[in-house]
Amino acid sequence: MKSEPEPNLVRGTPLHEKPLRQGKTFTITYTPKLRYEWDMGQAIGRYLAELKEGRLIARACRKCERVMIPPRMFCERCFRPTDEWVYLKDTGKIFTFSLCYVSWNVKRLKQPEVPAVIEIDGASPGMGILHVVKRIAPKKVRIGMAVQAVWKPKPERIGSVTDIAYWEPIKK
Amino acid sequence: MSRRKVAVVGAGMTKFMRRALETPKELAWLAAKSALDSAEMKLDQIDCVVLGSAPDAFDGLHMKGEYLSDGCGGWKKPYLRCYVGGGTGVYAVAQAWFQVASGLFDTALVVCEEKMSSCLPHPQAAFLTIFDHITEQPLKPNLLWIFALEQTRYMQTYGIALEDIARVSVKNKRNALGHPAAQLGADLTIKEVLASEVMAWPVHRLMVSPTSDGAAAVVLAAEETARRICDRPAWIQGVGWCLDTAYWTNRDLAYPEYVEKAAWMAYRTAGIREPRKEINIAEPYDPFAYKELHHLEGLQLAPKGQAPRLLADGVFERNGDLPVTPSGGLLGVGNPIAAAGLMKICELFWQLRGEAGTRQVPGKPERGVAQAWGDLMQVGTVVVMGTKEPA
Amino acid sequence: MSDRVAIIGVGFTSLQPSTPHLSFKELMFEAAQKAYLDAGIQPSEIDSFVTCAEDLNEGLSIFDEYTPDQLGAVQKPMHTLTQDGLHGIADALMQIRSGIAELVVVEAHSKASNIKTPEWLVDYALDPVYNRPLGLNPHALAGLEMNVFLHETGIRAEHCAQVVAKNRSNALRNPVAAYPLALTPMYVESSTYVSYPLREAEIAERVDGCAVVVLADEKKALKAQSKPAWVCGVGFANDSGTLESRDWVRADYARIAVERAYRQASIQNPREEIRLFEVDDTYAYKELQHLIALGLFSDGAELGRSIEAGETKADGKMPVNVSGGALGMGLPLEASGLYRIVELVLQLRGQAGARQLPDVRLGLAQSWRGVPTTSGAVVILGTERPNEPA
Amino acid sequence: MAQLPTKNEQRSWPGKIPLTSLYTVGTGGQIFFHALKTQGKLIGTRCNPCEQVYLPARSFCERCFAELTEQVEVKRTGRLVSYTISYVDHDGARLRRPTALGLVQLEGATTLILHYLLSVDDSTEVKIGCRVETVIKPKAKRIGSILDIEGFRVVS
Repeated sequence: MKSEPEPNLVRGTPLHEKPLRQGKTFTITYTPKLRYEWDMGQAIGRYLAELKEGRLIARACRKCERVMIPPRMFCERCFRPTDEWVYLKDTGKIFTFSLCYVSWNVKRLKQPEVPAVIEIDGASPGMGILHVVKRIAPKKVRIGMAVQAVWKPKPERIGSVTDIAYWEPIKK
Repeated sequence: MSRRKVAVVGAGMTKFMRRALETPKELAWLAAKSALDSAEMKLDQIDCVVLGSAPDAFDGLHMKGEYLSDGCGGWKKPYLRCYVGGGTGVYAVAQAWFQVASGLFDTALVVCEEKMSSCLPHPQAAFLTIFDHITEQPLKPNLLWIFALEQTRYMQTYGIALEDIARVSVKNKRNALGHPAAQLGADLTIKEVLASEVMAWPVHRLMVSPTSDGAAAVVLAAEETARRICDRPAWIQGVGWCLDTAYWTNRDLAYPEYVEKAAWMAYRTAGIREPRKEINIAEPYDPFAYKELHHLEGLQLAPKGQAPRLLADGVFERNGDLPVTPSGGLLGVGNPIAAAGLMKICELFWQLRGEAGTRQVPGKPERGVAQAWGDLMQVGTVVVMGTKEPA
Repeated sequence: MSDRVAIIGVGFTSLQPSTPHLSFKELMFEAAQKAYLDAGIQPSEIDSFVTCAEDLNEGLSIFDEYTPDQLGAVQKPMHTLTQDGLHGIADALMQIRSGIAELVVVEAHSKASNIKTPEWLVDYALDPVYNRPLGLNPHALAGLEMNVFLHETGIRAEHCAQVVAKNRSNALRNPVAAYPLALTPMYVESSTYVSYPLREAEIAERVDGCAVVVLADEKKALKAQSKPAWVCGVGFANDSGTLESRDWVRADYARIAVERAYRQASIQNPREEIRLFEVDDTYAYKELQHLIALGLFSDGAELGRSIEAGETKADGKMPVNVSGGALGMGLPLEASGLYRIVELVLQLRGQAGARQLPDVRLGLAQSWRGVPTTSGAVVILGTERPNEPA
Repeated sequence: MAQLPTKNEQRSWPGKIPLTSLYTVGTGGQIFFHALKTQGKLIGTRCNPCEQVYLPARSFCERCFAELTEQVEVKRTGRLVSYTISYVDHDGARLRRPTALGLVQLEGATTLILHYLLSVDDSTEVKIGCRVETVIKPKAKRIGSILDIEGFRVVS
C-alpha cells in the first residue's frame, strides 16, 4: 500500500496565460448555438400576463392554506393541484439582501446592485421573489424594510419579471 | 443477496488548478489512475464506474458524461453519471455505495471531474443559467447573489459577526498549505480576509472559493474484496442525501434543513445518535466561508447559530476537539465543483488511515463525516466513514 | 431490505410534437399524479426519487434543482442521472436492493419542442478537438454507422425501410403515439437522404412527454393494487466515448448490458422465452443492429430472412416495438426508455388495448442515448416473481 | 382551476446559453498537433499489452489505463471503413454542395479517424474498403488543428 500521495504523485499541468497567448498551447474556441423557447405553462403564463397589467398574482392551496408566489399549479407540500388565483399587493418587505459589486459575467460594478428576496404582502409568510432594490443608499438597506414595486410604464411592459423596474423603500 | 458492507480502498486526485493543460478526459484519467494505483488495482478489476460532474456548461460539452466515459475507465463497462449540482462529489460515493451494497457489483470506481476554465467569459457566468429561466434569469443574477442573500439571513438570524465568518477562510487556507494539490493555500489573518474587496456584501473575495480545473477519484469494494485487497479499508458507515424545494425564495435560509435530513439519514445507518460525540473529524462543504459554519450546524456538529463560537474557541482547528476541513477545503485546495466534494472523501480516507502527512489530525480519528451541498441552496449530501466495519 | 423488485405503477402523458400549454413542471405533475394513482400510493410514502435529464436538453444548468416540487419529492432523497430512463430503473433497483429504500420513483421527460437548435445542441456533444471542427451535421455519424453496418452484415436498405413501415403502423394502435401512419416501405425508400445511406423517414422525430414509474420492494409489491411487473434483469454499459476507437458495426454497449440482464433473469434462449421486445429505433437501422447485439440473431442474413418473413411484426413470432417504437411514438429524449417500460408493463398486465399481445409473461426494453454516444441499457420485466433476484 | 392562456398571450419565453468554450487539446493532443503542424506527420501512441495504436496520440490507454509514452508514426495511407454523404446543415437546410465524410483506418493505427472525403459528391464514386490517402495542408497553412488535415483522397 502506498501512503499519502507525494507531491509529485498529484499530477496535472497548470497552464498560465502566457503560453496560451503565445500559441504554444493549441486551443480551440467555440461558441455554441443553443437557443430555446421554454413553454411558460399555465402558472407562469398567467403570472407574466398579470405582470404586464401591473399586478402580482399568486396561487393558493386550500389544504395547507398557503398563498404562493411565484405561482404554481401544484402544491409542493400537499402534492395536489392548487385551487385559486389570488391577487397580491405590489408591496412587501425585504427578507434578505446583498450589495453586489460584480455583474453576472464578472465585471466589477462601481455602484453596487441590491439584489433582495422580497416577501410579498398578501402572500403567506416567507413567500418571496427575487428582485432588485434601488433608490436608496446601499448602506441603508435593512432586512424587514418595507418596499414597493416601481413598475415600468405600461407601453414598455412585455410580460416579464422586469416589468417591475425595481423596488424602492416606502416613504413614511 | 442483500445489503453488503462497502469500503473505500483507494483514493487519488489531480492538482486543482486555475487552468489545466489536460483535457477533461485526461484529468479524469489522472485521478482515476492515481486512485487505482493507491489500491494496487488494475482497471479490469473494476466492475462499474460512477462519474460525478456538475453542469455541462463548464466543460463546454453537451452530455459530458458520455464524452468523459473513457477517461473515467468506463470502456465497455456499466457506467453512470449522477448529478445533484454542487452536492455531486459526495453524492457520487453514495451512488457507488448502493450500487455495490446491492450485490450487483463488487467494485466501483468513482470519478469526479470539472474543467471550469473552458467556460468564457468567466466560469462564474455559467451560473446565470442555473437560475429559473423565466422568473429569475431576466434579472441577470449571479452566483454571488444567492450566497450573499443566504449569508445575510444567517448572520441576521443568529447575530453573527463578519469576523467570525472570515475565521473560516483563515483556517482553511492555512490547512491547505500542507496539501500537495492545493491551489490557494495561504497564511492570512482575519484582518486580511476582511480587507479583501467586497464581492457581494457581506461576501468578501477571500471568503469565496476559486474556480478550478481538477479531478478526484476513489475505489469502492464490497466487504470480502475490501478485506482481501486492503489492509486498512475506510468503511462507509452511512450515506444520506436530500433535495429541498426549487422555490428558494420561499424558504427560510438561516438553517439548512436539507443538510440535517441528509445527515440523519446517514447517521441512522451508521448508528450514530450523538454526532458531536461520535464523530472525530468533519469535512463540510465550504465553497464560501459561512457555508462551513452553516453546514456544521446542519450536520448537528454545532447548535444552531453556535458554530462561529466553537470555531473561535479553537474546537475546529486541526488539533482541536473536532478538526474541521483539515484538507484545506474548497477555500484552500480549490473548487472544481464535483471533484472538490470527492476530494473531501479522499481526505477522510487519508486521515482515517493516518496517511495525511503534515495535515494529519492527532489522536487517530476513527470516524469522519464529509458533506457537500448544491443547487439553489437546496441539496445536502452526506457520507460517514470510519475505521470500524459497520454493524 | 428486499432482493426482488417490481414496478407497481406507471403514469405518462401522451407524446406530442409540442406541448405549449404546459411547463415542464406541469407536464411532470400530470404524469406523477397518474403514476401514484396507478400504484395506489401517496408521495409521502416514497423513499427516494430519480430523474433522468440532461442540462442542455432542458436549457438550464444544474437542472436537478427543478425536479422535486412537482413530484412530491421536497426534502426527500432525490438525484438526477444524465442518462436514459432505463438507467434510472437500474438505479432504483440498486437502491432497493441495497436496503436504503423500499419505494423509489423514476421520472424522465422531454420538452424537446423547446429546443430551437437541436442539431447544434448535438454538435456541442461532439469532441471539440477532433470531431466538432469538421462542422458535420450529427446525423452524419448515424449515416457512417449505418453504411458500415449494412456493408458488414448484409442487411439491406429495404430491411430498414420495413422497420419504419412496421413501427409507424404499430403506432396506429397506440393512443400515446405521436407519429402513427399506415405506410409502405416504398414511402421510406422514396424519402430524401439526410446523410447517405440514411433517409429522412428513417429518423425518429423528437417529441414532448413525461413518464413516471414506481418501483417497490417485494413486500410492498405483493401488497400493491395492480399486478406487479417484476424486474427480472437489468444491465447498462458504455463502449468508448471516443468515436475513433469505439465499435462501429456491433452495438457493444447493448451486448454487454444484455448479457448481464439475461444472466440475472436466467434466460438461456431469449428468442423463445421473451414474448416482446421494445428496442431502440432512433434510426431504423438501429433496431436491427440492436436485435443482433441482443443475441436474438446470429448474423445479418438470419435477421434479414426473419424480417422478410414478417417475424418482428406485431402478429409475428417475435414482435419488436409493438408500441410503435421511437419511429412511431416519437423520441422523448431521456424518457424514451420509460415509454418502452410503460409498454412492457401494460402488455404484462393485459392493459395494452388494441395492440395487446396474447400470453405476455416476459418482455425486454432496450435504450440507446443517440449520437454521438455509446450508452445503452436493458431491462427485462416479467409477470412471475423471479426465483433468482435481479 | 387553471385558465388557459387566451389566443394572443405569449406562451413561450425565449432564451439561450450565453457562453463560449475554450478547449485545450491536452497532453496527448499537444504531441499530435505539434507533429502535424511542424512536420506534417501523423503521430499516434502505442499500448503494447492491449495491442493498440491510438491515432491521434493519446496520453492513456482507455482499455488498461496505462500511460502511453511510445510514439508511433502512422502512414498517410489507409482503408476506408465507412463513409456518408451529408446533405443537410445544422439548421436542417439542404446543403448546396453535400459533404462526404470518411471513417478511415490508417496503416499502423488500430483506431479510426473521421474526416472529409475529398472530391466525392455521390455515393457511386466511392466504396467501403477502398484505399485512401491523407491530404495534409501545406505547412504555411497549418495551425495545429484537425483541419490541418484537408481530408482523405481515394487512391485508385
